[in-house]
Amino acid sequence: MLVLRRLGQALITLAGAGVLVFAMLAVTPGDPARRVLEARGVGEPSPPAIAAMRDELRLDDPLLARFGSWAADAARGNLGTSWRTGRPVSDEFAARLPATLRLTGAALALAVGTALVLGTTAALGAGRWPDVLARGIALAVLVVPSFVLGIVILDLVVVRAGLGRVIADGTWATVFLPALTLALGSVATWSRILRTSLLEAGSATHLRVSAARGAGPRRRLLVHQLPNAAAPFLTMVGLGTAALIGGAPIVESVFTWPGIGRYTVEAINARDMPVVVGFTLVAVLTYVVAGLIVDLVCAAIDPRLRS
Amino acid sequence: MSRGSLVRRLAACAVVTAVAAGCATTGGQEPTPAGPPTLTLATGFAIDDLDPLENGYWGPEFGYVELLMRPERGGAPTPWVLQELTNPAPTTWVLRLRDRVTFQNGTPLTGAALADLITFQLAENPDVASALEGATAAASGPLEVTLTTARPAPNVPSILADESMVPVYDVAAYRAHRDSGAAATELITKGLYTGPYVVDTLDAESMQLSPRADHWGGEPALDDLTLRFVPEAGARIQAVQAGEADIALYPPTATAQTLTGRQDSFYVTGAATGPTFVLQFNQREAPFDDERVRKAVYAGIDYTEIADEVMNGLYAPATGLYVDSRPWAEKTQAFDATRAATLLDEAGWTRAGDGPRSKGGQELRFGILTYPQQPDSDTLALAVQAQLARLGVGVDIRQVPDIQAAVEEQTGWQASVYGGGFISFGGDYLTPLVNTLRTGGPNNYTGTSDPALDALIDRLGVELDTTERDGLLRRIQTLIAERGYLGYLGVRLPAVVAGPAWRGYPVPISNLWVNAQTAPA
Amino acid sequence: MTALAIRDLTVVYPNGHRALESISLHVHAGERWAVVGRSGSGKTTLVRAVLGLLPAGSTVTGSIEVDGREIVGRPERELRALRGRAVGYVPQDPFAACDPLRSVGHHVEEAWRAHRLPTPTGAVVGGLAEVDIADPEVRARHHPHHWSGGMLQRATIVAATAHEPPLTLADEPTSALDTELADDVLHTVRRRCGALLLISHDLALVARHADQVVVLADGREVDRGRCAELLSTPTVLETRSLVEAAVPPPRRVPSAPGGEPVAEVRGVSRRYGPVTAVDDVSLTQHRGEIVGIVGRSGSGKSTLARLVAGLERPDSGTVTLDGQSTRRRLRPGYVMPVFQDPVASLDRRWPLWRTLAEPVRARGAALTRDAAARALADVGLDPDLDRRPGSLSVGQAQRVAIARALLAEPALLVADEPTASLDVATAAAITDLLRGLADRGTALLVVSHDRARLAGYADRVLTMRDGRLG
Amino acid sequence: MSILTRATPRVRAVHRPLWRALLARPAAQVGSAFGLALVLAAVLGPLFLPDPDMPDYADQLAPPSAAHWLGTDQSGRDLLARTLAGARTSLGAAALVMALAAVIGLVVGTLAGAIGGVVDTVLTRLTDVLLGLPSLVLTLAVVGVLGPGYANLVLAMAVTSWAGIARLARAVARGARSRPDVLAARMAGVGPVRAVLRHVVPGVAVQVAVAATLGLGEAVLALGGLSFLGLGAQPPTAEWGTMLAAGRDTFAYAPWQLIGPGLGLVLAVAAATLVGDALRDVTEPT
Repeated sequence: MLVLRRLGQALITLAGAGVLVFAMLAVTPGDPARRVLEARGVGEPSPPAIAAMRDELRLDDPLLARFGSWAADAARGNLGTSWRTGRPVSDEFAARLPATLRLTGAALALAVGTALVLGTTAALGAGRWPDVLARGIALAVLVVPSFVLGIVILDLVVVRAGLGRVIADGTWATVFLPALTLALGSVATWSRILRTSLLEAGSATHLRVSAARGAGPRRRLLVHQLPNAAAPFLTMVGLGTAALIGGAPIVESVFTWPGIGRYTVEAINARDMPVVVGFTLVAVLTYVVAGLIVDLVCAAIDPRLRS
Repeated sequence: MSRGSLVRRLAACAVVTAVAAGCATTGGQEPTPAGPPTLTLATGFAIDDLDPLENGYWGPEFGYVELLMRPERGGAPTPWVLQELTNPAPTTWVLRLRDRVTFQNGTPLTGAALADLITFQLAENPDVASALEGATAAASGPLEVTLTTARPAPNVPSILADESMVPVYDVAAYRAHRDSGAAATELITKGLYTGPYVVDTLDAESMQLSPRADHWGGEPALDDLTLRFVPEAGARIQAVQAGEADIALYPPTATAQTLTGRQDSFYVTGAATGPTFVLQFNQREAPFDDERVRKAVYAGIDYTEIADEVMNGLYAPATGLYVDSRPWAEKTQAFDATRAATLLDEAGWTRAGDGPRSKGGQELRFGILTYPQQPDSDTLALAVQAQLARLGVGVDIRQVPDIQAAVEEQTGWQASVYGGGFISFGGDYLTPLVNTLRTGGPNNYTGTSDPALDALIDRLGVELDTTERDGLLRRIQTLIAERGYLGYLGVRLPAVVAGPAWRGYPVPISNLWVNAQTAPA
Repeated sequence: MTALAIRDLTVVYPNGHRALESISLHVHAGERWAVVGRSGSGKTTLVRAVLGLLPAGSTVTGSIEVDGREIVGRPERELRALRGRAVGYVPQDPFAACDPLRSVGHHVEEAWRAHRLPTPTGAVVGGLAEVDIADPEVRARHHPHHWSGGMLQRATIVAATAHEPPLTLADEPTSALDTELADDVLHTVRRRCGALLLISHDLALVARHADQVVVLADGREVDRGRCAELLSTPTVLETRSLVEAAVPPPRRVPSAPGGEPVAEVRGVSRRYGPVTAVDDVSLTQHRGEIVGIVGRSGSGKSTLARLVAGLERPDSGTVTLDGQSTRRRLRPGYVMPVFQDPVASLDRRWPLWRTLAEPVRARGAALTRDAAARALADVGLDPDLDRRPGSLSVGQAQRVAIARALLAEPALLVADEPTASLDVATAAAITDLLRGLADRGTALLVVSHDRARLAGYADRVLTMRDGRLG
Repeated sequence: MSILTRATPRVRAVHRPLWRALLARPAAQVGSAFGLALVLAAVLGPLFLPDPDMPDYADQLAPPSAAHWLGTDQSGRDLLARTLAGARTSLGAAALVMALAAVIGLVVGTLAGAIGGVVDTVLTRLTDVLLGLPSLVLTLAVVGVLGPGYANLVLAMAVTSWAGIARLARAVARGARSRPDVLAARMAGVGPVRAVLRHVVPGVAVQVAVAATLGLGEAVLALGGLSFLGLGAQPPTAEWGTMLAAGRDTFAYAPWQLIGPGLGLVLAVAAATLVGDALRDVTEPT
């Protein structure tokens, strides 16, 4: 029922993204075969070597067949060969993905936590100083670009104050500063969405009825207001994961975080499309999975969605 | 409890949890180890594995691989793993090995092993094959190998001193490993090399090495050697400032100025082995199909201003294709604004007052290609733009992501700044000349094709007598200057950023950062 | 003991609006009082004052004692202890009063949980059984949207009277439900409460369930007395208008169904997947005739209205208007709609003259400003043509909607619950207006759940149940 | 009416024209003040300041002084002049991106919402895919195909950022089909297209304007981010992202390099967000 329909939509979205992304791969200038050979140290690739590589990469098959085999490989997790290092992209990603997941996970937690605090403070103190203060903070963190913040944090906090490490090793011990920088980017939008939905839920009649029953403000907030306000907020969080993944390359390259974002930045400079396409697929997959999870959580919260 | 206090209580507990989480996940500073001498190097390029063919050239730089000869700043290469290198006849070279040189896996380096190594490299390494075409090597004694070249090859010593040509390794063990189809990561356990340091661990982030007590040259100076792979230059320097690394390699020239007055990091420079940034013109396209325009531009550039003003003394002024330390160096480049002006007038690019020069209604304007991988290329292009503006010559700067692909095209570019010396790491002066300026050379992007120049280069290729060689090289440099085929913008002083303990670090030539004697000053 | 003692209560809202002016009222245990008045007469403020839930910053003078304990000026903590225990509250719309995410059982348990009291075992299931809810054990776990309006209101009453509070406030407990459920719900309320204060705008309904009644107008008490007397011989003007509006006299002279047929519906059916909304309905409508269709929600009456208006095409059968079977060749504006939500039926960005001009321009004619002003005057509105719907009251907006419909010179008006969102007095005025239109020749098809009001102005009233016209 | 509706009777807000209502709000005043200051400075800047691209090697990385209010950069170029030149590049590009995105989004959204059926499903799926793809990666892919350069970057950004607006426009347009005032107009004889155009499109246009203004802030940030990664403006053009990237290596010694572009970005994003927020509050009061 609901889950199946959502799963269907998610698959269509993935397929659509696949087609879009493959089109980009197919259209990029430069001859992949020659670049892969050069990447593997072959100084002047001879025509027969190039022909062999073209065959290995199946570059000469008709477009549709190429897409079919590419999609099949991608489904099995084989993201093709990097034009820069000549090695399979999936191996490169496998080594670095945990670090990125750790970073985006920590950033997601931080962003949701901060957004909850700012959004709730703004909604509860609507119109008064908490509202202005919370929205001011949200605006301040939105306005300062993450890479400027990263540079300043790196120099002041890490080098001058001696807190944290410059060469982040991708473990939980050094995740806080990069995760904070990444999280602040989306806190503003999320706290604003939460504030609006909290205010909307706040004016709902059942809240006044529970007040008339003698319920205190904390019970009204936690038992009734927040759950009702959760759905739009969670949908935004689902959408926001794409922004987090999108922001990862910049933050990872500023904080030398050994994730796939930074690896993609290096690929960007070397115009290594398979890696970029791989990163895109990982990003879309995370976005679709996050969207599914959010839908399931919302359905769990709101029984009306289940029918 | 009113709404207001609920808000305050909620905010307070949130802040407390945030701070606690923050401290827990922000690792403290790495304690700087006092005690015995250790070295942590932050380098920009990751080493994938220890495969001698794929990544052998990193070995000599970081002390876990050695070469047969050692390149020298001014003169010819000196013996390293070899005891002696003699050239009894024009096409025969005798290589005599030091005794007691053993690979880390214990097998000794014998004459037979060396001959087998050279033959294997000639077959597998395309660079060695093209540099020593038709050469053969045979063991002529327990610790001696005779190398026979097809024709006299004066650059054999330089080739044996080049990191990408013949790194010394146990070729039998490597061939066995390769035939077994095992993964390259297992090479760590094979002990293929003879270097003073042994690679213990290697991953995408760092390489850990430890000293080899039984090295033929005696106990190495360091107790521990670590390489950390950090592509971002800024991060490497900050790692040194934060005490996480002792030396940061490949620092951008721009950062030197920012380190003045700091006590936690120093910009340490060494003597240059050769000019680094070439300004090359595409002779197939206007306006550089006209020789006078090329010579005018080379004469119109103020090399001293570039070195002292633009680069704040971190460059040495370019005087020609070689630095003075080379015995045969000729001073072929000099800033002469009037000569440049007269050359341009002769070429028909006349100028009214101090407006732009034009010919037939068309303004004299050309584009220079730069590339992000070398930030100095932008700075130099900008300086050239400003200086040529004084002569009324317009310059447009265009940054391209892949400079190699751009200059390989016959058309579509007029000029480019390109990082590349005119002498190889090993000191080989011949191959760069053949590849870059001889007709049909693989790197001859400028389209230079001059029979007189080709003849001189071919004679140089077989000239073993040094005085004769120097005379030929001088005539080649003068001819290149007269035709305006090639010119250099500046001589970048090799540099590193060192922490307080390594302030006196002697910046080596040819990137050979670590050897058995390297130790904190 | 007096359950409720209000002495000289005056309430002024933060924006300066004087909602209540020196109100006094005593309700003893077991007594049943009603407070009646138009919308804006202050009934709502009175309830909120007794519950101590007035918006922050409103000034309250006088005294309110609930079960002997003073309310006015006491700290929030004290008031919260009273709510639910000393005074019960029954809201208007049961669906809006229940948190959609929680089960009905949770809604009832809230009465105890709000005071951090343990729910006595079996209290919830027992309570629901007492108000004769079938199979309470299972139903309690369901969510509000699975319940019918009447049953849910009974559950809310159980929640309101969980602590057997000495005073119960019932705030228009039946106006959101179908009329025939009203008496049943009020019986449940009376059975479960000590003293009762019933708030309503429907005097007739209240008279059957309360002993005494107070009539409010613009925040002041204008009349008071026993229900029976007030209902039979209303002396005060306000009371008389309320009585007439509440119980419209049945239409005395049914006009003969003269004139040619405006709309003919033959054997029409409409299905939405498995559900048959309209099942083989036939109907003929003549010029100047008001046909009323009554049915509970979900009986298919709205679908029938849309079919006649041509907004939907029937699956089988024919709808012939002005002799043509399909809508396309029909003269534009032959059929015009009147909606339940008047404000939404007007474009909130357009001034009134532009909304009125739209149907005229659609016919190719032009509407002069004074023609527009006359159209507004015809429906009893002051001719301020530049106002926007945002500044109109619900009643005024409905009048503009009708004026717009008339400017298209329709032969037939199709109205779906035209008076549902209006209070009694305004509804009465609109029905008179509609009656006037019919008398001037326009046919009207009106769909509603309020049989009594429809009977007051329709020529024929048909009942629709499960898609069939009875 | 019962306790459950608003306490005070319907507020008779006299409906002021949109922009006067907008300017009455303090947030909008501050936002538009920032915006105006930036635009004026960007336009009038070159009249008073030296040529932003003229290097002065005697004066490299000079701290802020009377001659150079914001100091000079690596090549001795005046940072104030470059920041204002950067303003023209960044703001111009961001405005262009949002304008293109707004137009594409409006058309696609209204079409999907109004027509429904297969067209709606296809367009919605496409919008959903574009929303899922991080804009950085999509932009890169397009730049990879078209090649680097600011024009390609602006085109790539526009192609990837219309999804949000399309989603908004579709929601409003879809609701419109069943809106009573549209039904009344249709029954009065107004054609379907004209009915949607006159009743629905103004509403959609206002909401799209709100989204575009908010999007302007994000576009400036994204352009900065992409240039920071070396994808955007090529040297020597002055652009905030590239200037920040250049300032990164020399930050410790010459922190003032970040003031110009950093402040520029902050002011631009603040102005866009404040005005956007106020515009949204005016059009749909919560």
